[in-house]
Amino acid sequence: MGLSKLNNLYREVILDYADHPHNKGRLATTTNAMTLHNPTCGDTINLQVEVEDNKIKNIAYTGDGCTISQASASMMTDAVKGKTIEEALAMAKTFSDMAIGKEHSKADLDQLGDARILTSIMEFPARIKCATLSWWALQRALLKDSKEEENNE
Amino acid sequence: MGLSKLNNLYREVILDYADHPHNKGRLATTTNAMTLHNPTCGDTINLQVEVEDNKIKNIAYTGDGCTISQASASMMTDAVKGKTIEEALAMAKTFSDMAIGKEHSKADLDQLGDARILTSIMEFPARIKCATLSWWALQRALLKDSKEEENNE
Amino acid sequence: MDNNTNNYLADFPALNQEVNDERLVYLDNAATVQRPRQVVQALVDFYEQDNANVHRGVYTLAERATKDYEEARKKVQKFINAPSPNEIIFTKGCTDGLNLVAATYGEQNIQSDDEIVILIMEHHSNLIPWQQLAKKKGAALKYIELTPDGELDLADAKKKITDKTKIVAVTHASNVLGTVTPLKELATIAHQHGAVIIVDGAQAVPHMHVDVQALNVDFYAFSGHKMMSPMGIGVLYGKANLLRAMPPYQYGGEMINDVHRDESTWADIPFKFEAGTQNIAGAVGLGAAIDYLNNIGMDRIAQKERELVNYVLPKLIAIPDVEVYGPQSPAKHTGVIAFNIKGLHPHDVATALDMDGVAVRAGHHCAQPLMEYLGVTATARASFYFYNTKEDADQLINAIKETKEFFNIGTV
Amino acid sequence: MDNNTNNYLADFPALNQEVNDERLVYLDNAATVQRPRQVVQALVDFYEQDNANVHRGVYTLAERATKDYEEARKKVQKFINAPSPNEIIFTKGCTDGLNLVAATYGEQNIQSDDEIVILIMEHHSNLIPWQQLAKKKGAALKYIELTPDGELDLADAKKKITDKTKIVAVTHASNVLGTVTPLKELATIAHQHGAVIIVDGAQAVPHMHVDVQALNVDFYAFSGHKMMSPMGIGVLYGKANLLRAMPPYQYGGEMINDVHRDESTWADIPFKFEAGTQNIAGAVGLGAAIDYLNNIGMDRIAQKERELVNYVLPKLIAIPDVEVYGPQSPAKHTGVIAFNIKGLHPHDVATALDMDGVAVRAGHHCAQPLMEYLGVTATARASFYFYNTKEDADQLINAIKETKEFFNIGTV
Ligand SMILES: Cc1ncc(COP(=O)(O)O)c(C=O)c1O
Ligand SMILES: Cc1ncc(COP(=O)(O)O)c(C=O)c1O
Repeated sequence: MGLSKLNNLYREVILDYADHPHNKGRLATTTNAMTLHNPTCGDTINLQVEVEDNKIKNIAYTGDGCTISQASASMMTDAVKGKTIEEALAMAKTFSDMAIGKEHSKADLDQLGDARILTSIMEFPARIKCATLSWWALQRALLKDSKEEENNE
Repeated sequence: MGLSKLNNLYREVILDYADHPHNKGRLATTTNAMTLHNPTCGDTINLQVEVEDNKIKNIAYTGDGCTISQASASMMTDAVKGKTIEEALAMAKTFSDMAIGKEHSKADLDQLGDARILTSIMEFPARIKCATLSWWALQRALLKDSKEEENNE
Repeated sequence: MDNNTNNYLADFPALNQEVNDERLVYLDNAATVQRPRQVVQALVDFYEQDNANVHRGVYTLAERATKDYEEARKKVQKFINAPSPNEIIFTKGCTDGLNLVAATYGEQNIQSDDEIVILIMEHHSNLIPWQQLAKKKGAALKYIELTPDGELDLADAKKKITDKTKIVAVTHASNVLGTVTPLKELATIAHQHGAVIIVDGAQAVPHMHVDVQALNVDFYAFSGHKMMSPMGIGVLYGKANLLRAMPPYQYGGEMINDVHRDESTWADIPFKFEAGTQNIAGAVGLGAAIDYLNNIGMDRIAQKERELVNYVLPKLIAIPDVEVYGPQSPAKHTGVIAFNIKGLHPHDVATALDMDGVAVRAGHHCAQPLMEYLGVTATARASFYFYNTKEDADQLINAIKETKEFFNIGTV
Repeated sequence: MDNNTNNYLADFPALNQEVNDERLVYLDNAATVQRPRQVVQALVDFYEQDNANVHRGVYTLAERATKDYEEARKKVQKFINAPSPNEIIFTKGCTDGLNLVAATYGEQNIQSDDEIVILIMEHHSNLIPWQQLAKKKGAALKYIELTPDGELDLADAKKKITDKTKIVAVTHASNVLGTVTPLKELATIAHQHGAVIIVDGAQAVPHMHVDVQALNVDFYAFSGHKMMSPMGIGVLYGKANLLRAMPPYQYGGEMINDVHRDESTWADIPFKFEAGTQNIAGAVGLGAAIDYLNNIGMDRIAQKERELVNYVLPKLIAIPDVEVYGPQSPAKHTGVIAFNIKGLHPHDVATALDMDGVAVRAGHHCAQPLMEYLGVTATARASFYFYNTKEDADQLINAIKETKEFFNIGTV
């Protein structure tokens, strides 16, 4: 089949997000943070969140990784900015559920914004972790599950 | 084939040696001794030798084991009594070589006396250790290879 | 119910052969069992189609192998009803799993003057690790003894397990006496005293329905090769909170989170305990074995074995000069039957039975302290699996009678 | 010499398949290789004919299984020219073998202020065990660095190995850089300072003639699955006098001489280190893999791989923006080739190559300290075995070119 199937994964918007990342950098004020690491490939994401009045006022990330993980972090930060903690957690759950093959309603999906494009990752099981890493980081940052910090499969 | 093949292994003379063991007991004077143990079945042989003027003046064993190991100890002690250390070691080598399938001259075999009957053990590979245990004990007792005491495969 | 028609035999090529010109009757199932075609085929299929290393690979074959491997883990999880697949660690075998717990949990939690309690009937694999740990730490090793009938003495257990006890390590089913340990009771006693209970399930998982949650045990180890999987694969179940608190056992690929020149951090369970390339094909084969067992149903398997024991044990006990160890009542006896013939050494017995096509084991069965306790150096042992038949049992009984005759007369 | 005709391909069913509608080109041989029919058949034959537990059995099947197992040990002995079969210990794999040495020899011989010297290019399996041992004992862990060309720096080795050094642990061939370690020189230096040399041979034994006596190394570990054996089997060679002086690693069946309630004594080598039921079928399969390799001849295999590297490496280096790690000269490079495409993440590269049927690995290759040293977080890696062809190499080169185009243009 050659590389044509790649188009499904690497749509223009994804490549664009990876090339021109949104919200990449560090915040002046941080209330929640999390560093996650994918030991199988060395991808890392450092996520910083500024929560105010139960809302994500600001969010930024630094890190290093493949197109998918960078685009995903870029899209994720866009998608959750301004959301309440509960909304953001619900979105993270939708994304990671989808990544393990669960079905979701159109409404749930729409809520993800551009990030929903990355659900095409389902066709590439080995790359699912790349796409979910930033969502996991968000989840853990917001839940402050510090015991599991630095640990993931 | 049933049990008829057993006749090869358990000839009358062997059963007789096992039922009426020779040289079973303990010596008053011991110059060389060795306890060997077959960990796969729990057979044990305690061998006591009285060497005088480079000759095996007296030899006795105690221990517990199957027909083959008891008969072998019984035959071995008969065969080496009165021999020089060198002669006894040569006989032990002949026996254990044979047990691992090496060919030997008729003269070597004859020297083993009744013990040569036990070379029929070759047809029963799993039982070779039973037959050689007492010969190994003799070898080690005479060589006083105390470092390897209690150890065998 | 007709035990003479065996629907399974056709699946086991190894059982359809002759040895010493006699029909093979394989009765050494406690040592290792035979494999059905379906398990061997699963191996062949894996090697011919999906073979790759797992987890680290991005390409198609590696994805398939990873999926196969993790599905096998889930099959094991369901089979023993563990709460999560993360609590299923693939090992080399039961011995490997028990050594893992001793070297990590034991090393971390046992101090001098602590007590470790085990059974006098333990297999060396669940005995020496604790004996050596106790020795190293200056802890005490205590043995729970047997009732006159050869069963575990619960009254003694209640005396031996105290507040000083940190570990209770017990076999689920004896590989000599054919008894089953009252695990749930022991788990309750252990937990009342703040100890963990570690179970050697090598002789249980292949033969009965095991539910680690219902039993409420903390660790449970078993081997694949005794339940028809390929060799070189086993399982250690552990409660997640305990596993998470333990240090790794081996270091290497796949078990890390991050490695620098002078320090490293570890992956989450189960991977923390799976260093290096695992026996992936072995795990897949274990999954196929579980499928095979589930197809029959563990209750049906237990029932088949029960019927065989009901049939053969009384016949065996009825032979003059035959002594059977452990309970004499078939209802209390698993398919593992250790026995001796008076005046005959078990090695001679096993050689003789082999001439009649009957494969039994002779020796101490890796349970020397139990042998000492029973006052013997060795026994013969016939152990049945569901694929054995009444015909097999008859061939055993006849061969024992012939053996007695041979050694009484000195020839046949 | 015609590398396009590959006489071996027919023996490898897994290589004769398509993935993503393209011919599979399997270039992840450093992770695990494919198995020839002959090895899989040896497994099937064992399970269908001789399957039994070894050593303890008196009956015919157990004798046959024991003979099969011990013959496999002798095949390994001859293959690496060890002085005695007693020096061949069957393990679960290379990682298991290296952990065994660290936990026994290392535990016994390393004291605070001693030094352990390893290479910066070590695989985690030959790095973390020493790192953690050093940490536990208060010993120093020192790394031998690389020359600018990516080879081991012998001058640095001479500086790092001192009279305080007790252990030199080195890989024989790098699983990233494609370099071969000058083992004989290192062994001489180590021995001059009274240290032992422990070798990780995972990437060497499958590809070249290894003679442990000529190299004069003290321990040598490798995995079967990288040399076409079944998974779950590996080998640790050790000099007999060292092995005899070491305590056991795991405790259980088969490794004992005598067990009593409160103490035990151990069997002689190699059994002292083989606790519990071993992967007997795996050992038999390893024997079959050695037969297969010997049939071709290790020199011929090394030569085939050399020709492939001579062909592919210059082509790869010639692609703009492709960076190859380790030596740039094919003569100094094994069939393991790590590379990156500038501006592209290796994970994306591996996914793209997979769409063209080409299986390569992407990641840190269990060598994170080396990645740090090279200043990258990950690389792609293509690794060849003798059954690969020039056609495979061409498909790789084309796929890399296509991948570059795809990511430059953003679509194809
Ligand atoms: C150089 C090197 N050492 C050690 C290992 C570990 O081998 P295994 O995973 O088979 O234990 C590998 C393979 O992954 C390797 O490439
Ligand atoms: C009760 C019991 N525990 C442990 C073991 C050890 O199992 P493995 O040899 O497969 O590690 C066995 C089998 O030999 C056994 O019967």
